[in-house]
Amino acid sequence: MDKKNYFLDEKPEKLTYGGVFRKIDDWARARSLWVVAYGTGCGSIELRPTFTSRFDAERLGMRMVGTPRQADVLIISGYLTVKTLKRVIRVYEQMQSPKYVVALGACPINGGMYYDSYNAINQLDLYLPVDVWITGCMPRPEAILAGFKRLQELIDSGRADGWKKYIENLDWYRENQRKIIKNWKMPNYNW
Amino acid sequence: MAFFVASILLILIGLYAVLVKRNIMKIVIGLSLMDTGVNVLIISLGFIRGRTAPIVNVKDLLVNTSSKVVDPLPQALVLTAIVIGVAVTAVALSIVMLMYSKKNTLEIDEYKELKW
Amino acid sequence: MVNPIVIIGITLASAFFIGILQAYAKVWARVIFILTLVFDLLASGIVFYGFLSGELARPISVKIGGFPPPIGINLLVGKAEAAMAVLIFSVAFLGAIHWFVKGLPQPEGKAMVLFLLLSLGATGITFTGDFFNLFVFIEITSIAAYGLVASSRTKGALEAAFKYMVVGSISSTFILLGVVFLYKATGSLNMMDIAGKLLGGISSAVLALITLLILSGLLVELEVFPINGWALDVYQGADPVVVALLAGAAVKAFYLVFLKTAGFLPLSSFFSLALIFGGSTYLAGQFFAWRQRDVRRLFGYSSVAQLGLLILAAGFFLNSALASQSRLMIGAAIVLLIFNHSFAKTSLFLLADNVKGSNVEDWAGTLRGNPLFAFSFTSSVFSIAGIPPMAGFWAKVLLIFAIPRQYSWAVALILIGALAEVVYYFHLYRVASQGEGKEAGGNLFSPFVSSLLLVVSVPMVWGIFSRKLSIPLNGQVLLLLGISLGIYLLGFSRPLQWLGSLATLGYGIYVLLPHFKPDLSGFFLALVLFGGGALLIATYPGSKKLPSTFYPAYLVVVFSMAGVVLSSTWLSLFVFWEVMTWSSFLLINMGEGKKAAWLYAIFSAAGAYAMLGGIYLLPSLRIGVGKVPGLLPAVLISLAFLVKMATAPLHIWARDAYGESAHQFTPLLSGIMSKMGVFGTALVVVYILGVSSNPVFRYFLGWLGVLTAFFMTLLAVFQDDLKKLLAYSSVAQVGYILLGVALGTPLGWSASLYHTVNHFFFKALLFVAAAGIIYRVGTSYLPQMGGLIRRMPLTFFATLLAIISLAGIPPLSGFAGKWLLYSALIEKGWIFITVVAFLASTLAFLYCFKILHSVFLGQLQEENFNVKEVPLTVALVEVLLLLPLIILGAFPRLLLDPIDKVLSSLPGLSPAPIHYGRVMGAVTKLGHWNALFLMVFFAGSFLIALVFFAITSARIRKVGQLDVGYSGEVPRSAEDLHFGYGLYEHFRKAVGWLIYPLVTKVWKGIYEGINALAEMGRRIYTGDVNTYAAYVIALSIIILYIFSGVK
Amino acid sequence: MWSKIFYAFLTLLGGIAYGLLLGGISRKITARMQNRRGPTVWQNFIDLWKLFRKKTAVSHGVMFYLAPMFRLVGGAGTFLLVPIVIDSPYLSNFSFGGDLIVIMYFMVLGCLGMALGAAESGHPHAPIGVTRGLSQMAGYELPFVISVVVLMIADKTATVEGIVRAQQGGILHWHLFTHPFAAAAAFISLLGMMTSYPFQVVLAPQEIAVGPPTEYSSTFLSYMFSGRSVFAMAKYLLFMDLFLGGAGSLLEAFAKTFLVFLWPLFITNVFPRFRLEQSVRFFWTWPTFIGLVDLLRISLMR
Repeated sequence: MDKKNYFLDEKPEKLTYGGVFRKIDDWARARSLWVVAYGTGCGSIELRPTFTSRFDAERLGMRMVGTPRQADVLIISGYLTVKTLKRVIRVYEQMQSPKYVVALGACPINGGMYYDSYNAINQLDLYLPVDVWITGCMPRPEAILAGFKRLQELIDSGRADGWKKYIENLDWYRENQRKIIKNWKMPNYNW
Repeated sequence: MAFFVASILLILIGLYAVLVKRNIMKIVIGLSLMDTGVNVLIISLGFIRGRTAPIVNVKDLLVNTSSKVVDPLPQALVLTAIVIGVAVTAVALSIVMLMYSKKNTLEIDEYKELKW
Repeated sequence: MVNPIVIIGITLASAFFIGILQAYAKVWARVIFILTLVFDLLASGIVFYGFLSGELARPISVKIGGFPPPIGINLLVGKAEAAMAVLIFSVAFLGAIHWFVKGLPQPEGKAMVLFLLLSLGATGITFTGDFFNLFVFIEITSIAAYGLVASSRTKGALEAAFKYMVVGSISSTFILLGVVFLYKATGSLNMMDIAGKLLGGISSAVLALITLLILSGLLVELEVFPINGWALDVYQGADPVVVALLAGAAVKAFYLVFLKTAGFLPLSSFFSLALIFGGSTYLAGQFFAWRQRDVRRLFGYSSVAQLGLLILAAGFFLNSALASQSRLMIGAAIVLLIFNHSFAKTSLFLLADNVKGSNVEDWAGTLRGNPLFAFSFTSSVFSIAGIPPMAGFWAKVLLIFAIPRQYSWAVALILIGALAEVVYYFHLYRVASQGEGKEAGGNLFSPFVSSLLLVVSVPMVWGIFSRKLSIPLNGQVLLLLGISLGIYLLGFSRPLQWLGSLATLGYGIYVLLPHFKPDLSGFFLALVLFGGGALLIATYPGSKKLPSTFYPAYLVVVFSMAGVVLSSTWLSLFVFWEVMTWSSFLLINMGEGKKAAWLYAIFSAAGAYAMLGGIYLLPSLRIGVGKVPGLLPAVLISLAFLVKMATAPLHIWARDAYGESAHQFTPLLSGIMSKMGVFGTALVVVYILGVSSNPVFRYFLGWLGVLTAFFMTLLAVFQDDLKKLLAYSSVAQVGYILLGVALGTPLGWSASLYHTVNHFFFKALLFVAAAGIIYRVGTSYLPQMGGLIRRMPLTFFATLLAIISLAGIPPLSGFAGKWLLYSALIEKGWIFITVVAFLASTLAFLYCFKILHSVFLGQLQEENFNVKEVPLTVALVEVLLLLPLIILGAFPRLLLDPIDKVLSSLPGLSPAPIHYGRVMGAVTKLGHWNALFLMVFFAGSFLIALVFFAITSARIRKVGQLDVGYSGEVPRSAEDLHFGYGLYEHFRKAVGWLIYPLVTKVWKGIYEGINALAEMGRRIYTGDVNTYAAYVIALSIIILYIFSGVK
Repeated sequence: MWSKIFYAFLTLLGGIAYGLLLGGISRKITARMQNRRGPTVWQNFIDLWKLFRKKTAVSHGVMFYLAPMFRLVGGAGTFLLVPIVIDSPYLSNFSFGGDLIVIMYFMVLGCLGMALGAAESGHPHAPIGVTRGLSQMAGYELPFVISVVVLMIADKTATVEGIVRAQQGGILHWHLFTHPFAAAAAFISLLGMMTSYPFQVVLAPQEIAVGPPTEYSSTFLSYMFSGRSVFAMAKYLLFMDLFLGGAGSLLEAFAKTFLVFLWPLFITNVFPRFRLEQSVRFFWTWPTFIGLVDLLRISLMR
C-alpha cells in the first residue's frame, strides 16, 4: 500500500439543483447562514461587532462556526496575498455545498490600496466564485449586514449559485489559481 | 593440679594470640600453643598420682596392671593428637607461605577481602 | 556384601599410591583416582542397596584391630550412614569429573590425594562408631579441606583457607576436649556404649556440659549463625569443585554426627538449642543473601540457610515428645532436604564455575541459548527454593505439617525464610534468563547429571509423599501434566508443538468430561479448559520466537488450573496452585520484562506461603463446611488468592507481569488465571468464612475489591502501553468480581460468576487482539499506533464489541454483570461502596475510549502503512470470543441459569432472586431489565436509522485521511495530526494526586528496609580472622552457659 | 405492540421537536440577556433542515459514518426508556426495558458511538473534545451517582416508576424537597451533563472548533443535532422523574421539563468557564460534599 489514501485525488462531481423541496431548502438556507470563522485580512475586525450585541447578525440566523465542514459562507475579509489565497482555496473547497463567498472591501475587488503590490491578489473572482461583493475600505458592520441581506435574497431566489459554477468551471479556476500560486503543494482537489 | 593450671594457661595464651594478634605467624603460633595446651590437659586427665607409666615391660607390672599404671588411653590419644597438630601446623605454615608470596606481608588486615 | 572398612582402606591406599605415582605416571594416577571413586560409589551403593532390599536388617558393625567394640574402635554402618556414603561419593565423583574436564589444579597429584582424603574423611565421620576415631576423621577431613581450599592458590582461596584453618582448629580443639572429657566422665569412647550407659543414668549435668563442648565444635562445622563467616569465605574463594564437595557432602556428614551426638543432651536443652540456632541461621542466611552480589557467596548464604533449616528440623526430629508419625515425616523431610540440597548445590556451584565473572550481573543471559545450562540451573534453583515438582517442595510441606500446632511460630519462620529465598534466587534467575544471550562455559556434564538426578527423582518422590501425606492428587490431571511435559519433545517444530498442544487439550477435555457438573468446580473447570483451549489456538503466530518450553508450560498451567478446581483437599489445591504459579512464572519470564517475572514470583510465593500457613492452621484439610476458629486461616489463605487477583495493595506485580509476559500467554493470565483467585476466594467465603457470617471481614474484602477497581481504573486511564493498560483494566474488573463474592448474597455471587465468565470473553478477546496487533505493528506503545481501523477492520469490530462489553453498556453482555452487581449492592445496602463502584465504572469509559482511539482511530501512522489484518488464527479466536458477547447480550439467561444451579449446590447460597418475565425481562425486588428487548430495540432502530440515512443523505464522499479542516493548511504528515500522546493530561492535573504511587513506594520501602537490615546484619562477617575466632569462643561460652543447665 | 411502537415513534418526534424548540428558546433568552434580539425560537428547525438538505458531505470511514446513527439511536433509546407520564400506556414508552441503572448505562452508548466516529475523522480536535468530555463525565458522575444511590436506597427501588411513585402526594413529597442535598448535587452535575457554562470546555468553539464533531457536516450533522436535542430531553425528563415528582399528564411534563431546562440556562449565561481540571475538582468536591450529606443521612437512618 502506498501513501495514496492521504488525500482523495478525485474531481468533484457536478451537482444538480432542484427537487421537491427546493423552495423550502432555499428558504432554510437563506435563514441559516453559518459563517466560517476565518479572518483573511484586516476586514475581519469588522466581523466581531457584526456578530455581537451591537449589530447582532444572529437575528438573521447567522452564526460563526469554527470549521469549514459545517460552514455555508466564506467571508474574504480584506486583501488577499498569494499566501492567503492558497489557504482560502483550501478552506473553500473543504466547505460542503451549497456554499457561498462574500468578498469584503475593496481589496478583493481590485487590490484596493495594495493594487500594485507584488504579492496582492487583485481580482478575487478569477479564483473563487463570489456571490456578494461588499465595497468599502473597510465596510462597516451595517454594510456587511446589508450585504448578507442581499445574499439571503439571492439564495432565496435561487440565484446564489457560485458553488455550482465553481465545480462546472473548476478547470478554468484551477488554471488561474495555479498561475498565481507557483508552488502549489496542495492536493489537486481539496475535500 | 599444676598440670591443669599450666595447660589451661597455655590454652589461654594460645587463645589470646589467636584473638588479638594481627600477625599471621603469631596466630599460627597461638594455634600451636592451644594444641599443646590441650595435649597437656589430656595427659593430666589420665594421670593418677602414685602410678607409673603404662609401659608393660617391667615384670611386676604384668600382674594387676590396671591398678598400677596411669590411664594409658589419653596418652594414646595425645600421640594421635600430636601428629594431627603437626600436620595442621604444616598445612598452616604452607598456606602462610603462599599467602606471603602473594602479598609480601603477614598483616591480617591485608587479608580481609572476603567479607560480608 | 562389601565390608565398609574396604571403602576406607582402598581409598586410603590409593591416595597413598597416587601421591607416589603422580611423579612417574600421571595418567595412571588419574586412572586410579577415578577408579577409586567409582569403586567407592559402587561399594557404598551396594551396602545401601543391601539395606533397602532388606538383605541387611541390622547395622553393620566392623571391629578394627581385633578388639571387640566397647574397647576397640569400630565402624557402625546403618541405612543412614550408607546413604550418606552414597551421597558423598556421588558428589565427589561428579566433582572429580568436573575437575577432569576443566583441568585439575596444579600440582594435580596433591589435589587428587587431598580430594580422596576429604571424601574419605567425610565417609569416616559418617561411619565411625567411636568418638576419638570421629575426631581423627574430622581432622583428616579438615586438613584435606584446608589444603584443597588453598590448592587453587588464588588470593581469595588462600585467605579463605587460612580463616577456615584458624576457626577449624579452634573447633577441633573443642571437639577434642569434649571427647576427652567424655572419656573421663563415662570411661568409654564408643558411641553405642556411651548411649547405653546414659540410659543407665550417669550424672546428666556434667555429661550435658561435655556434649555441649562437642556440639559447639560441631556447630562451627555446621556453619551456624554467627560463626559461619569462614564458610562463606570458603564458598566465595575456593575452587567450586571443592566447595561442592564441602557444601554438598562433607557438611552433611557433620550433620549426621550432630544428630547422633544430640541424643546425649537433655531433651529440652537440645530442642531449644536446635530451634534457636537453626532458626537464626536459617533466617540470617536467607536475608543476608539479599544484599549479596557475588554469586558464589550468595549460594554460600543459601547453603548456610539450608543447614539452618536442617538443624531446626533436627530439633523436632529428636524431640521424643512429638507423635512418632510427625517425627517420621520430619525424618523424611530431612532426607529429602539433604538429597535435594546436596545435588542442587553441587549443580549450582559447578555451574558458577562455567560463568565468567563472579557478580550476579555477569550471569545475564546465560540461560539464553544454553539449554543444558538452563535446564540444570532451573531445576537446581527450583529444588532449593522448594518449588514443585521438585523434591524440595515436599520436604518443606512435610516439615511444616509435621510441626505441632504449639510451634506454629516455627512454621511462620520457615515460610518467611522460604519467601526470602525466593526473592534472591529469582533475582538471580531473572538476571540469568534475560538480556542478550551469552556464551557460558561448556563444562556442564556434572551439573547436568546432578540436576538430572533431582529431576528423575521427582516422580518417585511424588508417588511416595503424596500418599504419605494422604493428598489425593487427581490422577487424570497428573497424567495430563505428564503428557504436557512430553510436548517438549516436539520442540523441533513449533507448528507440531502447537497441534500437539491442541490435541492434548482436546484429550484433556475428553478425559475430564465427567467433572463438568453444575457446581463450582465444574463451572470453573469449563472456563479453564474451554477458555484455555480457545486461547491456545491464538498462540500460534509468533511462536517461533518463543522457547520450546512455551507450549509445555502453557499446558501445565491449564491442567494445573484444572487440578486446582478439582481439588478436594486444601493441600492438593495448594500443590496444584504452586505448579500453576511457577509454570506461569516461566511463561511470564519468557517476555521481555525486566522485573516483571521477579515481582510476580515474590508476590506469588508470599501468597502461596501464606496460604500454606493458613492451611496448616485449618482443623481439617478437606474442602468442606467445618467450623474454623478465628479469622487468621481465612485471611492467610485468601492472601494467595488476592495476590493472584492482584487486589490492591498486592497489585504491583500485575502491570509488568501482564504487560511484559509473552503476548501469547497474557490472555490466559488475565482471562483465566486471575479467575483462579476468584475461585479460591469463593471457596474461602463459602467453606471457611461462611456466607452469612464474618460480615466485617467480608465488608473489608468488598472495600478492597472496589478500591482495587477504582484505583486500577484510574491507573489504566494514564497508562500508555496497550498491554499494561489492559492489565490494569483486568485487575480492576477482577476487583468487581471480588466485590460480588464479598457480598455473599446470591445476587452478588450471581454477578460475580457471570462477570467471571464474561470478563474472560472480553478481556481474553482484548488481549488476543492486542497480541495480534503487537505482532503486526511491532510495538505496544499506544501513541505509536492509530488509524489501524483502516487495516484491521475485523479486529476493530471485535475490540469495539469487547470494549462495549467491558464498559458494561447495555445491548452487549457486559451490562448484565453490572446490573446484577449494582442490584446486589443496593439490596445489601453497601451504599458507599456502590458509589465508588459506579464512579470506577464511569472512569473505565476513559480508558475504553483511549484503547479504541489510540489503536484504531485517528491517523494511520506512516510506519504502519503496510500493516495487515491480524493472522488467521488470531482472527478466528476473535470471532469465537465475540460471538458470546452478542449472544449473552441478548440472552443472559444462557449463563445465569447454570450459575443458579451452581449457587444452589453451594452451602448457604441459593439461586439468585431474579424473576424472569416476558415483558419486563429480569425482575428483582429492586428493578428490572429486559436484555432481549434492548438488543432488538437497539439493533432495529439502528438499522432503521441507517437505512433512512442512506436514502436521505447528501452525496457522501469518503476522503483521505489528511483531508481535514486544518485552518486552511495542508497537513504534512499523519504524525502531525494524530493526538495520541498524553490523552488525559488535563485529567491528570485534576486527579493526578490520586495515582501517587504510594503502594509501590511502601512495598519498595519494605524491600529496601529489609535490604538495609540485611546489610547491617551481614556486616558482622568482618572478614577478620580474629573476629571470627572471637565469635566462636564467645558463642561456645554462651552455649555452655545457657544450655547446660549448670548454674 | 405495533401501536406502542407507533406511539413511541410519535413521542420521539415530539421529543426531538420539543428539544429543538427548547434549544431555540435558549438561544433567544441568551440573546436577550446579551441585549440582542437573537434568532427566532424556530432557528434550530431551520438549521436542522438546512443541514439535512445539504448537497454534499464527506466521510472518513465506517465508524465516522455510523456514529450519527449511534448518537441518534442512543439518545432516542434513552429518551424512550424514561417514562414521560407514568402509568400511561403510551407515554411511559419503553420504560419496561430497564430501570435506572439501565438508563444510566444506555446513556453512554450514544456518546461512545459519537466519540468513536469523531475520533476516526483524524482531526486532532475531535479526540481533544472527547477526552475532555469523558474527563468531565468522570467529574459530574460522582455527585450524580451519589444522589441516584440516595434515591434508590430511600425508595428501595431502582425503577424510575418506583421513584416517581414514591414522590406522589403533593409538592413536598418531591425528592427536591425530601432529599434537598441529593437534589442539589444532581442539579449541579446536570450543568456538567449539559456542558453549559461554567463546564463548557468540552465543546469550546473558540479553541477546538466544536470539539468532537469538528469534521461532521451536512446530513451527518443533522442527525447529531437531533440526537443531541433528544438526548437533552431525555436528561430533562429523567431529572423531572427523579426530583420533580414525575408527570401526571403531558402538559405537566412539558412544564416540568421546561423548569429543569431553565436551570442550566440561567447558570450558563452568567458564568465564565472553568478549565477542565478545575471543573473536575469542583465536581469532586462541592456537589459531592453536598450529596454526601444526604448519603450519610440515608445510611444512618436505615
